[in-house]
Amino acid sequence: MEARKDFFLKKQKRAGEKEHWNLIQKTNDDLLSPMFETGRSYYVVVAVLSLLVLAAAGAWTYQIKTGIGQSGLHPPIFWGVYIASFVFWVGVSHSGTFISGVLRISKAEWRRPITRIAELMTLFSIMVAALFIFVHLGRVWRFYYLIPYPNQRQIWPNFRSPLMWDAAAIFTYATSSLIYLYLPLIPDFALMRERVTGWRRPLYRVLALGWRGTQTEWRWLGMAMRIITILIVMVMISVHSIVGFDFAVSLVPGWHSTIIPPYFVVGAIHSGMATVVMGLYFVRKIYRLDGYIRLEHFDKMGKLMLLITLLWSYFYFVERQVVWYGKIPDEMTVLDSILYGPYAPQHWAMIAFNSVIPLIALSIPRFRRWPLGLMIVGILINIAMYIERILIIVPSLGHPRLPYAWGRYFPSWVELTILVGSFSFFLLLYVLAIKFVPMIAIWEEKEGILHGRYEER
Amino acid sequence: MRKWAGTLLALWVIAVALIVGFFYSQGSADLRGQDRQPIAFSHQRHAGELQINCLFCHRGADISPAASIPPVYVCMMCHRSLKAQTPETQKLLTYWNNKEPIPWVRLQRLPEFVRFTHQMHLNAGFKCTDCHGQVAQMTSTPRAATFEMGWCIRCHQRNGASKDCFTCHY
Amino acid sequence: MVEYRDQNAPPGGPYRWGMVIDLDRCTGCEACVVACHAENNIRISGEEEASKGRAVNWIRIERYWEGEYPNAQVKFMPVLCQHCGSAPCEPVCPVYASYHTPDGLNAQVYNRCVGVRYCGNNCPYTVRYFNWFEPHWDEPLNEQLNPDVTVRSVGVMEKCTFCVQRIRGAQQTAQKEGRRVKDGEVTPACVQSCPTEALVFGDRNDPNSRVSRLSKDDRGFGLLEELGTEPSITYLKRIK
Amino acid sequence: MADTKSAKRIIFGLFEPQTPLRPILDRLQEMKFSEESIEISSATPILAQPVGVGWKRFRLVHVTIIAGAIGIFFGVLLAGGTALLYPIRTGGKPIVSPSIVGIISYEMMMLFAIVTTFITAVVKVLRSHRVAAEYDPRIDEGFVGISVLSDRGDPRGGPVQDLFQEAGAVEVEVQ
Repeated sequence: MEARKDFFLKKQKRAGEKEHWNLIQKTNDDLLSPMFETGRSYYVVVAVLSLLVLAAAGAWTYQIKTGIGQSGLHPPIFWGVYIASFVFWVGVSHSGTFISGVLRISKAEWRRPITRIAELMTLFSIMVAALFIFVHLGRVWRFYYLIPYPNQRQIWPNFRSPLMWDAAAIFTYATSSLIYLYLPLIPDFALMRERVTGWRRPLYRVLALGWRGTQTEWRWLGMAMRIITILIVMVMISVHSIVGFDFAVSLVPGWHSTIIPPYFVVGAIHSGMATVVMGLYFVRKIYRLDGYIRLEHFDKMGKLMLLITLLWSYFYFVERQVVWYGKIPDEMTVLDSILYGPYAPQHWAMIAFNSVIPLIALSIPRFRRWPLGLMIVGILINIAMYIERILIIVPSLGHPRLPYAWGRYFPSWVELTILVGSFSFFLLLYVLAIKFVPMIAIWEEKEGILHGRYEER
Repeated sequence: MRKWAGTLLALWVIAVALIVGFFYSQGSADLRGQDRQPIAFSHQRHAGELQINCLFCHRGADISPAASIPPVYVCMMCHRSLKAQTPETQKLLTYWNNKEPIPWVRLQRLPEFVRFTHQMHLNAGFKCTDCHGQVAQMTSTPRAATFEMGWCIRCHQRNGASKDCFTCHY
Repeated sequence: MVEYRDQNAPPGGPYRWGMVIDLDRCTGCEACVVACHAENNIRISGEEEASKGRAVNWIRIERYWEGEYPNAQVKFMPVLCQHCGSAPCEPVCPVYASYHTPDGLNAQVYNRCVGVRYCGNNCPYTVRYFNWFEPHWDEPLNEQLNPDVTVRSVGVMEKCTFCVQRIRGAQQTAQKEGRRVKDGEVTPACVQSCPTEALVFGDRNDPNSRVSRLSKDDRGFGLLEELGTEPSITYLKRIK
Repeated sequence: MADTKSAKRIIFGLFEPQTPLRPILDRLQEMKFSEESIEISSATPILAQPVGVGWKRFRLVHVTIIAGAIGIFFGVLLAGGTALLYPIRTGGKPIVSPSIVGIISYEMMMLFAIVTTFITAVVKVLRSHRVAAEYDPRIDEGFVGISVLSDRGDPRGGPVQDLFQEAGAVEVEVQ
């Protein structure tokens, strides 16, 4: 108790110093400014993204009206871009929980400007991912058959199906990432409630839950955050494992592999980290938050990415190596088509983007302190991870055991429109969120200042 | 006032959902008013007062999947010799003279993906009234039961009949 | 009044429907394919759809070539749903649309299907077909639809049913007469139309049925049976 | 809150960031204000000594664990119970799968635990408001507020206000 008292007094003293006080006020103003300054380019971006989303909505409507045949799918390839996109977006959603959750648990100070950006990504990408489940359904108007509720038909969904595990996991993950985003937002809502006028004010008044900044509230918030952070990291691991199970528990050569679930988790974190770096770069660049998202953050993100790249490369190598040595004919046809066959260009590009380039680039300390470079590596990794999802799904399905049924696949314009629309939808949600929530958790940033670990560049 | 706004909104949503749900569930079974037949045929008169066997008119019931609607000549077997005419029987005669089928409105309908055979159920010892209600006392003939899947399953469970999906859906 | 009410629980135990395909007899004439189309209301894919690989044939004749021209030899293999005893398509269906009937059929319930198409991926034989569009038949083919078979709507999976409408019809007759279905009483359309009698259908639980006797032939094997799918179809092929 | 008919009142003092709070809190305790009636408002958690409404007797993690247990039960019902109850024949094969019951129970455990923890925390936050004064926007800028809850007729009210003034409060307010 005594130690606590001293800590309290010391912190209080530090906050009292003039520069800290000024810093706190400056933090408030700087981090709120993106919400108030709206340039013309912002509207242009919103309009363009909205148009793309509308185009995708139109394509989806067309597909519902005429049939799923508007996609390029055909036997034996029953899954294509939609499922690849689903897996991809679930992967991106691991950014938030991994970065923010793991860094919160380890009490890493450099998490502070990153958590909010990552958590928003989690929520929005899991929403986009969930949308793809519906886009993919052959009879989307019968989606309620998948929901376990007592009905007059007296029948239930089949929980033995990995798709039901998916549904449960995605629902849990979406709910908890919304909570996980919202909890640390409450104090920021309280702050904005006092500073915002117009239609946003009553919204924040409700969302802030009447926050008063008392120690009791902080205590409850802290407790809830600590518990939920640990839980959500556990959910995160399970979610992508389950998405991996979708493939691993099947009988398809190329899918049926024990390494797929953990490999999916690593791959998800890989693309999630890459997306967070892209987000950091653009938020910093557009809203001139150089003082908050600093080079040290890029440096540390770069190191983390290097670690994940190594991990991913290791998993990937193990997966292919085991198949290669097994020389089981069914598996080998798939592997051959990827390594030397029709899918070789995509595959080797994927290896370059996903493994070779990041490994070389991120090993160079000066490169890690170059935000643009890191952002480009992030884009490359995301492109590669998307190719990787396609390479998991299409070559495996295209080479079933009876060679008579082999097939190729190329997505149709409907699929591509919806794919582009999904990226636009994600970006649109993100761009709109900039006007609703501060991109950097203000109170966490201020807490960092009080802790006195505010390093000057 | 503002304090209650949320509660009121929630109550309103629930109320709307309940009302919509009520009408939706009503729509799944036919209402009495939906029985708008071209001729005001009364089962009460034929099956009740005149004691005509169901199978006399619905002659497909025990030998085929469909119970079948009687063709006009089955009606005319009796109505040809009847002296007294009412406006409704006049309509029947008009159809007969014009050599036209009567455009009955089908009420006892199952979806296209349900395979139901009257024959099997009659063979198993069921009576028409078990499913169609006391038709002999009805003037108009709405559905007596919902004819929805849960209703079928409950009866199959009670009677130890097949509970395989491929019994009715193929 | 009949003795038993459950069609699938006749006197003497349940049925287990199975088929034997004698590859040494098959000439690849595709009569079975045509018969199946006519019997089961299989939609007309059309040139455009077929070129995309979306042609629907519940039974298809796979052709494999051996050797180079002019010494080439062609082999035929009719492939239809193997009605696996342990079917990979069944557990992955989230709504039990794909499931196992008590008489050993691998069933697809069209009105339950939501179209996630996992079963199609997981079928090692690639014999599940999807309705990419609302089915249609050119005039006058739309006049010859079988009233005993559902017309599958857009967005559902479909596949060979062993002509379940014929099986159920025979079962009902047998049930009325209080006996089991006799061997040869049920013939699916493909079996009925096979000119060389390469296809034989019957009850595997009846040790005296033609199917049971033929499947004990030492030429017999199950297609991809090493996967543990326990197919109900036995192929016969003399190995030279 | 500014309801004059209320039997309770809150004396609120707003202090500059550098003000040492410890002496003020010590003085308040000497004046026999219980820990439950004193509350400190700040822009970040400053881990003060335990003041505020009874969180001492209540541990959030217990709620999490109980909710998680209920979630497991729900998951077992969902994945195992619905399969057991399934009325339609599925070829005589067992459709209750222990590993699947495990997976679904795990997800439901997490869902219940997280949602319940969140709701409990929110309820606790909302219920703690009767002690503290209304939010003062200056708290965001680093100012620290001390709220003291007492009866309207409490004679200590005057001394508390004097104490706040003495300690250099920027503003003293009675709500």
